[in-house]
This record gives sequence, structure tokens and C-alpha cells, in this order.
Amino acid sequence: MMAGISPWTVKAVFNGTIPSRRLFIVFANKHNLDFGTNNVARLSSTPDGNDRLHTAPKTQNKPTAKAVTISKAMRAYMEQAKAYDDKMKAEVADFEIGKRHLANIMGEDPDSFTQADVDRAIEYLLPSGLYDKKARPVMKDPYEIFPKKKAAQFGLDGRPYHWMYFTILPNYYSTLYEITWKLEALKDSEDQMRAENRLDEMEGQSFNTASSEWISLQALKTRMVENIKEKEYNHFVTLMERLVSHPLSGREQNFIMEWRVSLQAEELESAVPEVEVEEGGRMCATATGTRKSSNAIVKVYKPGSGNFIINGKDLTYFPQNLYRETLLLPLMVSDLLGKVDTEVDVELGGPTGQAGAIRLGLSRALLAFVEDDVKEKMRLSGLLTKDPRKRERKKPGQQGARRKFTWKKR
Amino acid sequence: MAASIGKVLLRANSVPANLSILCREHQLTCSVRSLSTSQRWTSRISPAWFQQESVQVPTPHPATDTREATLNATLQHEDYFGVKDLATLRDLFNARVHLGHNSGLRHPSMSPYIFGARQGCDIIDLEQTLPLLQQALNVTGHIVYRGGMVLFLSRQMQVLPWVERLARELGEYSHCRPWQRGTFTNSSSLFGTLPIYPELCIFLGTQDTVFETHRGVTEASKLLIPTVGIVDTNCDVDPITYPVPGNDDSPVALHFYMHLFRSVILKAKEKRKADGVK
Amino acid sequence: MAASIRQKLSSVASRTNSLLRKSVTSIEHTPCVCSCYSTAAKRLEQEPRTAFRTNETDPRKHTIDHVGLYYSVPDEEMAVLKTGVHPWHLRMMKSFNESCMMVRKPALELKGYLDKLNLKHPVPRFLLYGRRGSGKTMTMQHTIQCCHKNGWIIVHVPWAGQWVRGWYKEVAVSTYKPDRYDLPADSAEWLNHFRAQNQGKLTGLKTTSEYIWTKREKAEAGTSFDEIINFGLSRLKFSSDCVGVLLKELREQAELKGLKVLVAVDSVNAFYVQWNQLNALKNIEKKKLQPGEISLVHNFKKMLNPDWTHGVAICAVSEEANDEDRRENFTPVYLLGQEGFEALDPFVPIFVPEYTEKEALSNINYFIDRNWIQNAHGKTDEGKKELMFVSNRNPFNLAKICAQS
Amino acid sequence: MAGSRRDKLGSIFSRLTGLLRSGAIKEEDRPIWYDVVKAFPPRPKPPPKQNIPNILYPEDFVRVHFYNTYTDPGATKLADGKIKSVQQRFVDQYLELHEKKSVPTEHLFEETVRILKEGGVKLITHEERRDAQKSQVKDREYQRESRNKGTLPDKLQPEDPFTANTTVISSRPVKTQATESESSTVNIDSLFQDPR
Repeated sequence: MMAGISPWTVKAVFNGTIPSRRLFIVFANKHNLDFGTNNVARLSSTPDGNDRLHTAPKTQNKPTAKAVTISKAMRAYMEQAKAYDDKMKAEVADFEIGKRHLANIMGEDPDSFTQADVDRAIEYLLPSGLYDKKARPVMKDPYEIFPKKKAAQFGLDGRPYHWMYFTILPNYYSTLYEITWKLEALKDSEDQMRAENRLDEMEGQSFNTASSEWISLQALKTRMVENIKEKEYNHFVTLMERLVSHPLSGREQNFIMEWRVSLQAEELESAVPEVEVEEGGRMCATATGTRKSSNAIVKVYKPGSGNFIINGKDLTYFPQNLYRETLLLPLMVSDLLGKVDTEVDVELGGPTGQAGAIRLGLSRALLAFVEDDVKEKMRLSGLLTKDPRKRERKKPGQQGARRKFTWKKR
Repeated sequence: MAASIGKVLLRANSVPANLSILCREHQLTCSVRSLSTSQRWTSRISPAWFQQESVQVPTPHPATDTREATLNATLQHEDYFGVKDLATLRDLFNARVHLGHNSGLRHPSMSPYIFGARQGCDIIDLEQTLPLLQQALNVTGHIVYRGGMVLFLSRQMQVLPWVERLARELGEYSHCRPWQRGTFTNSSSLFGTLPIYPELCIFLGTQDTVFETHRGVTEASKLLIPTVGIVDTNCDVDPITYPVPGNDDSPVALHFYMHLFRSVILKAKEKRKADGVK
Repeated sequence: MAASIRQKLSSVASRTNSLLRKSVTSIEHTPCVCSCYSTAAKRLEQEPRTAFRTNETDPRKHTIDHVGLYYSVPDEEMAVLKTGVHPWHLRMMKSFNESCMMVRKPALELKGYLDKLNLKHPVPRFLLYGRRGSGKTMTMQHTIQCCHKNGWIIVHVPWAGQWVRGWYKEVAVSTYKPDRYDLPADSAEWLNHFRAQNQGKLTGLKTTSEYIWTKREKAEAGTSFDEIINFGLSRLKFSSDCVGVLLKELREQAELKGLKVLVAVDSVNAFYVQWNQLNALKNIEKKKLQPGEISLVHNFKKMLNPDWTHGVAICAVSEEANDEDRRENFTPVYLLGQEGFEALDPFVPIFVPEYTEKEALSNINYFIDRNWIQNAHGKTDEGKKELMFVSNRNPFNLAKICAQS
Repeated sequence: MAGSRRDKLGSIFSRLTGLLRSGAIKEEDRPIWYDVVKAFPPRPKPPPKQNIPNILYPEDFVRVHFYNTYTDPGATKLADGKIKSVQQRFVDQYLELHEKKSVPTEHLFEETVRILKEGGVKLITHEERRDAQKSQVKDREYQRESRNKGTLPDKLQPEDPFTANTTVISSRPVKTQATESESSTVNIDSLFQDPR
């Protein structure tokens, strides 16, 4: 068998920091590399791992051929774990002493010196102007600073716990396996329904994925605790999409939603303007919109007959049809065309900016008169999103924002 | 090398009562296989050789000794797991195991196992397949019986979920996903621990794509892991320890193999439990 | 039950023309004909009908009930109107393979005035005004058709702006008065137009005085109008003078012979406002001409003066006739300027509004009937509403959008 | 790493044996499969075959003869195992007659055909099909001409488009003369003289 290499850089950390110092101060940015792995968990934090670790095979007799092979991996692991524990113990002791010293320096009671006091003291004694907070000196519990240790993936008998251990990405692939079998189950029930001629029952059983999206690659990595690449992520999404597109996907709604994140529904709630009721029961909602440098205040009255007044003029305020079409969109999506009256005060900017500002304000004002699903529809159409583009400034040495001066060699 | 075997032989000859007790304990009704039937054995285990080796071997611990004796006694049995009853020639035929690939795709190393070509399609000689299959199943059973890890490998998309489910249900391991180069040979850096290897790799199809041999075949061979492989007429037989010539594409055939392996592994585990092997 | 039958009837009517023509009278008088546009029961009566045609082709008989409906113009009358209709509109008619015009309220209003007019008073002046493309010209056409049917003599200027612009045009010093300028080509064109519009009405009309063109050529008193026109057309040099002669004779003879003369001038503000663009008319010294210096304009201005009787003047003001910096408003006072307003005052202003919802729907339905709107969405209620919103119910804009999509 | 990287040399068993013998691996450290493989060594590979024979059966030749003479009698429902295709019946009949040896070999084919035809089976030779097609083409031409003229004969007027189409589809391309003459040289009966 190959000589075991230490997979953790614990040792390196040890050598890299100043040994036996009075103040346990670590410049944490040096250890960022060691923190980089997400898939680390402190051994003692996992109950299984803890048990596994501390039941050392002391009672084992002379190992058989099988036992020898196993214990090699396990023994190596346990040696490393013990070294880690010893080191951490020493570090903790060091930290406690350092803390008392610090309290003395600061002239406070060492027994009631909390972590907050430590932070304050460090900031006072070692002021740092570094921009990145991670780069500033810290003094913290060693368990927070040193990288955590990964739990063993296999038992004492040397058999891995996971049946897809050898694929390197067991969690990821077992999720794919789960999706596949869920899809198979759906297909089976679909076939059965087809055979029994109960197709009408399938209506409306598909899962509506609107207002949510697949979790990101980074989130998937964190969830799986595995180093998943983009290609594998795409594969995952493809497979999930296949599950979602099945007519009976609603049955697996809970499973699907585990892997999706919903999109800012709460923001929508706060954006709905208040409705004022005027005399005669006419409702009025006011909202503002901006685009480029234009600002618009839009008042929407319901019920109405479709009148549109912009700065005291009707739609002839915009001679070009393009801008009228811009205004048309929110009314179309909310299906309120011809059912509301609109009054607009708009200022600054050109026609494009003004039309865009009115559109945003109108969309926001219309939220007061529509149902939730229409709100969602409007959000998906992009009506409630502010266009953040602005005029780009002119740069010195250039003709405009991007355009360069004409350059001729000679 | 043959120390343990020799040891057992010695014990079996010198202390027949011991063995008979073992036999009774484990209900070994069948007669112990006569050593003289296996020519290889007789040639390897020459007395002189045996004497030399036996000197170096320290006296084993009594507990281990019993275990080894139990294990080795099962090896004397010709068909300890009853694999001969699992499949007949007719079953193989019905499962379309005989159907090979187009003759143009034939791998030269497969030629001894091919019965003939019917209308441009190779037909595998099932009379050769059957004993090979039985031997492979027997070996699988013994390795499982001894607590070995079994890894199922396949790159056939059509049966992929079934193979994985099989492995999961059996408490064994599967690898039907893209093979990362060095999964065996570079495992310490890929897994971050000391390497763990399966004791047996079962390839339900030794091709990765249509044109490539599965990389696991080579890696297993390098790391001295025995392999059982279903080899079709377009596959290379040589790197496989226990090749089973047969159709590796039809779902019917693949499900048939899976059924066989499932049966034998379950049986081996059952026996292991009954025999109290640890 | 009855409602559903009516609904069925109306839907059938919209599909088949022949059935529609039979049933249109019955539909017209039933309220809530079509429920497909209704959103609330209250508004049902205001909702427009799917019927967009009337078979009443005589413009004299149009009443308020016909508002918003299309009527077809017979070919022989179209021949009279053709030279006056806007070419863009003419092309649409050609595409639709029929000449149809919509009955609109301003035209009916004007017709009502004309019916009750006392011709013995000095010439009354009506002034049409409205936004660009709101249908002033078509209102005028409608009235002209009315008057033509009544046997009026029509003096029509289709587009007065043409006479004050055109750098390429030949400008000659008037033979009659040296400080005026003739536009021989335009004069001849107008003579043709005049003759086409008054086919058969000019017989028996003769000059009352003698006109001397040159030393050798002259027109004796008693020369028929046709001869004058022919002379103008053959001797382009004198065509402007011929126009002057005709107009003068018409003014004089209107009362004597009991003629009825309709003077219709489109974009009349061109007569009073200086055109300052690059293509303005210039004399030989490259001096821009005032509108009053052009003999044609001078003569027609006289027609608008209230110093003669048995005639009616209908004018329209348009923004296009003004310079680009004088187009902010569409009201007559603004467009005519001081001079024009003083010249025309007093006049009866008639506002030509944009389409009402009913008229717009009628127009869209007509387009759908003519397969001018082929987009499936355009035929739905939502699509119609969108069209109305984007065009702001401006007739020209609506037609333009429909032509694009 | 234990074992040789030269994975192509020897078997894993021989390599591990070498390691054990040299002491690179201790006896207790040997992997568990070692004893199993030792007890059940892989079977030696048979020597490679130089020529792999084509698998042929006597009925193949009967079939060839049948197809060279007669057209495809149509589709058979494979799902129903009880129904035998016409070809299969022909082959069975032929072999049965051959076994009885009541008919001389040169008349076996005609005899089988006769028996089948008595059984109500329709068999169409290629020549007949070709002639039928020719006349069909003629018919169609005639039809087209008459359609161009604007009149149709009564016989053709109520033409069922469905049946018309099926006839067109079922007409297979006629085999070339060359293949026929080539295959006719095969002596079928010579096969049966071989001891089976």
C-alpha cells in the first residue's frame, strides 16, 4: 500500500504560526487557505464520528489479512485525529493564558474578560488600517480559527458508509439517483393512468416553478459538501428540469422545492401602494417611477374609462408610437386597459426616460388593484424592476464615454 | 505464499476430528473436494516448498486459526453457494446472452468464445459461457463470504439506476458514473484519506463508451483487484480476471446477470452470518 | 333568450356582408346589440356595434344614426372626388378595392348648416380645425360630395400649401399686374381639377365682359366657361388669368343666375402665412414671394371675402401649411395668424375631433373586414383596445399602425 | 504501491504471488481474494479461433429458393406465436416432404407449392407481379388521360383511394435478373446429403 499522506494541512498551520508565544494572536488571513474547504466539520461535533474515533481498537487481537488492510486507513485516520486533538488542546491552553495576559495589560479582571473585551483590546493595542477585515489581527478561540477536521467516511471495518463512496461525489450522485427513481415512479403512475384511461386526472398536477429558481452551484456545493463542478451542476439542473416537466411533477413538489429558492416575494409586498378612497367610491393609488434622469408621479383611478393624462395633455404628449407602447405594457399585463384613469406628472429627461419612468410608476400603482398572481406575472415581465442604466460619463482623453479620438499614425 | 493453505491441509490431515467438527457445525454435507482433482494445486504445493515456507510461518493465534480454518474449509467445497442451480443454458439463451455484436466489431481476443456468425452477427458460445459464469459467481460468493467489498461498475445508461439500486440493497458499492482518472491509482489525493479499495470489481459491461475500455479495468488490474466482467464480442478479455462472455447491451441480459449476482451475494451473506464468520 | 339571438345575429352580421346589409337597420335601432365588448351591464348601451357599414350611399340622407358607419361612394362620384382626395387615402381605397368613407359628426354638422343656409346673405365661412390626421380633409370631401349631389358648382383647392412652395416651379411675372406672379402649371392643374369636378354644370355659363389677353387675342363677352378653360389649358401663360376670370365671373353670376357655389379650401392658412422653408417660391431676383403676391392665391382670397352671395366657403386649417416653428397648436387663430384671422373673421369654427370609441372600433372592424388587419391578435378585443390606445384614436395614426402591423 | 504497474504482464494472481514470495507483502497482509483465486483459478483461455464459421441451416436455402421464385406474401403478426407465416409453412412442408422421401428431390419444390396452394395459400411469382404492375401502370395512365379529358370511365370513377394506395405500397421492387440466375445455381438438395 502507498504511504499515507496527511490530507489536512494542520501541520503546516502549526509550523507557520509562532510557537509558544504569550499572546495567542493569529493573523488570520494567512490561514485563509486552510479555511477554504467547506466540507470540513469538526470531528467532535458529529456524534457518529466521535464514537467512531474514541472506540479505538485496543481489544483487537492479532489482525487477520482482512483486518490489517482495514486498520491501515483507519489507524492513519485516528493518528491524525489524535494529533489534531492534542494540538487543539495545547492551543486552547495557550489562548487562555494569552487572554489573562491581555486582561492584565488592559488592567481588567482576567476572570470576567470576555471575547468582546479581547476584540476591543486587540483593536486598541494593534490598530490596523488594512481595508480587508479578514487581514486585521484577531485573537479568537482556536476552534474558530483552525480548519475543522473531516469526519471519517468509513467505519472501523474499513467499509465506507456510502454505497457510492467510490464515485468520489457520493452525495451528489446519490441525489441524481434519487431524482431518477422519483422520475421513474412518476412515469409508472402516468403509464398506469394512461392504461386506465384516467388522463383527465393528470390535469393540473404539474408543478409550477414560477417565482423560484434552482439553487446556485455554490449552494449545491455547500449542501452536498462536495466539490461539484459546473458540468455536474448543469447535469443536475437538466435532470431536475426533466422531473419538473413531467405532468405529475406536483406530487414531488416538496422534493423539488428543497432544491429551489423562491424569488423575492417579500419585496413585492412592500412595494404595493396604499389605496385612497375618494368621494363616490373612486379609488386612487399613487406611485413614483424613475428612469434615466426622469421622474414621474403616477396616479391611477379605478374605476375609469381609460383616460390617460400626461402633464395635462393626453397621449399626444408622446408623438411616437414607441413610447405609447411602453405605457401600454403594464396595462396589458394587468388586464386593466380601459378600466382605469391615469394622471401623470413627469419631469426631466427625454421621451425615452419619461416613458420608462411612467411605465415603472404605472406598474407600481397598478399593483394596488390586482391579485397576487397578476403581481407575480408583472414582476416576471420585468415591469417592477427599475432599469438601473444611466448615462455614462465622458472620459478624459476620449471623445465620449467609449468613443476614442480618431487616431492616425501619420 | 501457500502457507495458509498448507497450514489448513496440515491441520485437516493431522486433526481430522477438528475438521469434522467444523463440518458438522457448518452443516457441510458435501464431501471435501479431493486435492488431487486440481492439477495446479498438486504441482504448486510440492512437499519441499511447503516445508520451507512452513518454517517461516509463525504459529497462528488460536482465534484466527479457527476462522482461517472455517474459511479455507469452504474453499474445498466445489459449489459452496449453489451457483450451479442458479442458471441453466436455457436461461442464458432466453436472456439473449448469446447475442454478440456485428462481426466487424469483433475483438480478436474474443474469438475463442464465439460460436459462429449468423447473418453478420456474432453468436457467443453459451456452452463456454455457463461454466465461466458459474465460476465467476462462485468467486464472488467466496469474496463476499469473507467480508470483501464488491464494486459494481457499468456504463450502460439504460440499467444504471437498477445497478445502483442493486448495490445499495445488497449493502455493496456501485460506480456507474463517469470514471475520474485515478479513482484507484490516485485515490489518496482524490479521497483525502488512505486509499480504500474494493476486493472485487464486477463489470456489467467492460466498455466505457463504444470505443473505449472502462478505465476501471486497467486501474483494478494495476492495483491487484480481481475483476469479474461481462465481455461482449467487441471487448478485450485479457485484463479481466474472470471474464464471462455474454451480451452486455440488452436490458434483459443485464437484468439477468444482476439477478444472479444478487442471489449469490445474498446467499453468501446469509452463509456468512450462519457460519459466524467475522 | 332574445339577447342571445341578437348576439348571434350580430356575430353573423359581422361575418357576412350580405346578411349585414339586410339586417343593419334592425340592428341600428336595438340597444345593446353586441355584448361581446361589454364589461358591465350599465355600459352596454354605449358600447359600439359590430356593424360598421351602412347601405345608405347618398350623403344627403345621412343622419346622426349613421355616425361611425362606412358608406361606399359610387364610381361616378368618386371620379369627381378623386382629384381632391389625399393620395395616401386614395391608395388605401385602391387596396381595399372599394371607395368607402366614414360618416362623421363634423360633416353632419356642416351639412346641417348648409341645408338651412340663406344664400342671399354674403358668403358664410366655415372653418374646420383639428389635430393632424383627425379627418378634416375627409370631412370636406363628404361635404363636397353632398353639394355635388345637390348640383352645386364646386371650387375646390385640395391643398393650398402646394401653391406657396416648390423651388423647381416656373414662376412668371403676371401678365395682368406686374407685381404679381403666376404659376402656370399649378393654374392649369387646377383648371383641370375644376373642370373634372363640375362636369356638366358649366354649360350655359358665359362671360359677361370682354377679356383681352394680348393685342391679338381676346375673349368676347359671352364666351362660354369651357372655352375659357380650354384657352387656359392650351395657353399656359394665361392660365392664371383664366382662373381669375372664372372666379370673378362665378362671383358675379352667382346671384344673377341663382348659382350655388361651394368654395372649399384645404389648409387655408397657407394663404396668409409666409412659407419660409428652402423650397419656398422665389422670383427671378431670388426674393421669397409673399402668398399675396401669387396671383392664384390672390384670386382665391377674393373668393373668401364676404362681398358676394349665393356661395359658401369651407376652409380647413392644417399645421403642415405652417413653418415648423409655428405648429404648436392646432387652433385657427394660432395657425392663421393675425392677417388670416382678420381676413376670415367672422367664421364658424367646426372642430374635427379624434375618433370616438365607436368610430375607432368601426374603423378597426372595417380593416379586419378588408383583411387589412391579418394578425390574429389584432382581431381580438384586447388587440383592438391596444390599437386604440397606441393610436390614441387618431384616424391617420390608426391607419398607419394597421398598415405597419 | 504494491504490485507491478506493468499490469499487462502476468495476472494479478501471479504478480501478488511474486510479491509474497519476495516478502514485499507479508503473509498476513495478503488481500482476502488471494485464497479464493488460488482455490478457483481462472480457467485458461482457449486458443484463438482462426476461422469463425457462418451459421447456416438447410431451411435457409429453401427460403432463398422460395423468395427467388415468389414475392413476399405479406406481413405476419409476430405477437401471436400460434400463427405461422406463409414462408415458415412452406419451409416446414418442404422439409417434411424431404424427410418422407416420397417425392424425388427435383420435384420437391413444385410439390410443396402444390400442397400449399391446395391449402388455400396465394402465391404470386415475380413474373406475375411484374405483369400486374405493368397493367396497373397502364390503367393509371389511362385514368390520368381520362381525368385530363374531364371524363372518367364508370369502372374507375368510384375509386377507393385507400385500396389504391395499398396496392401501390405493397408492390415491392422486382428483383434483378442477375440475382435470380445466381441463386438458382445453388443446389439445395446437396445440403441434405451431408451427415448432420
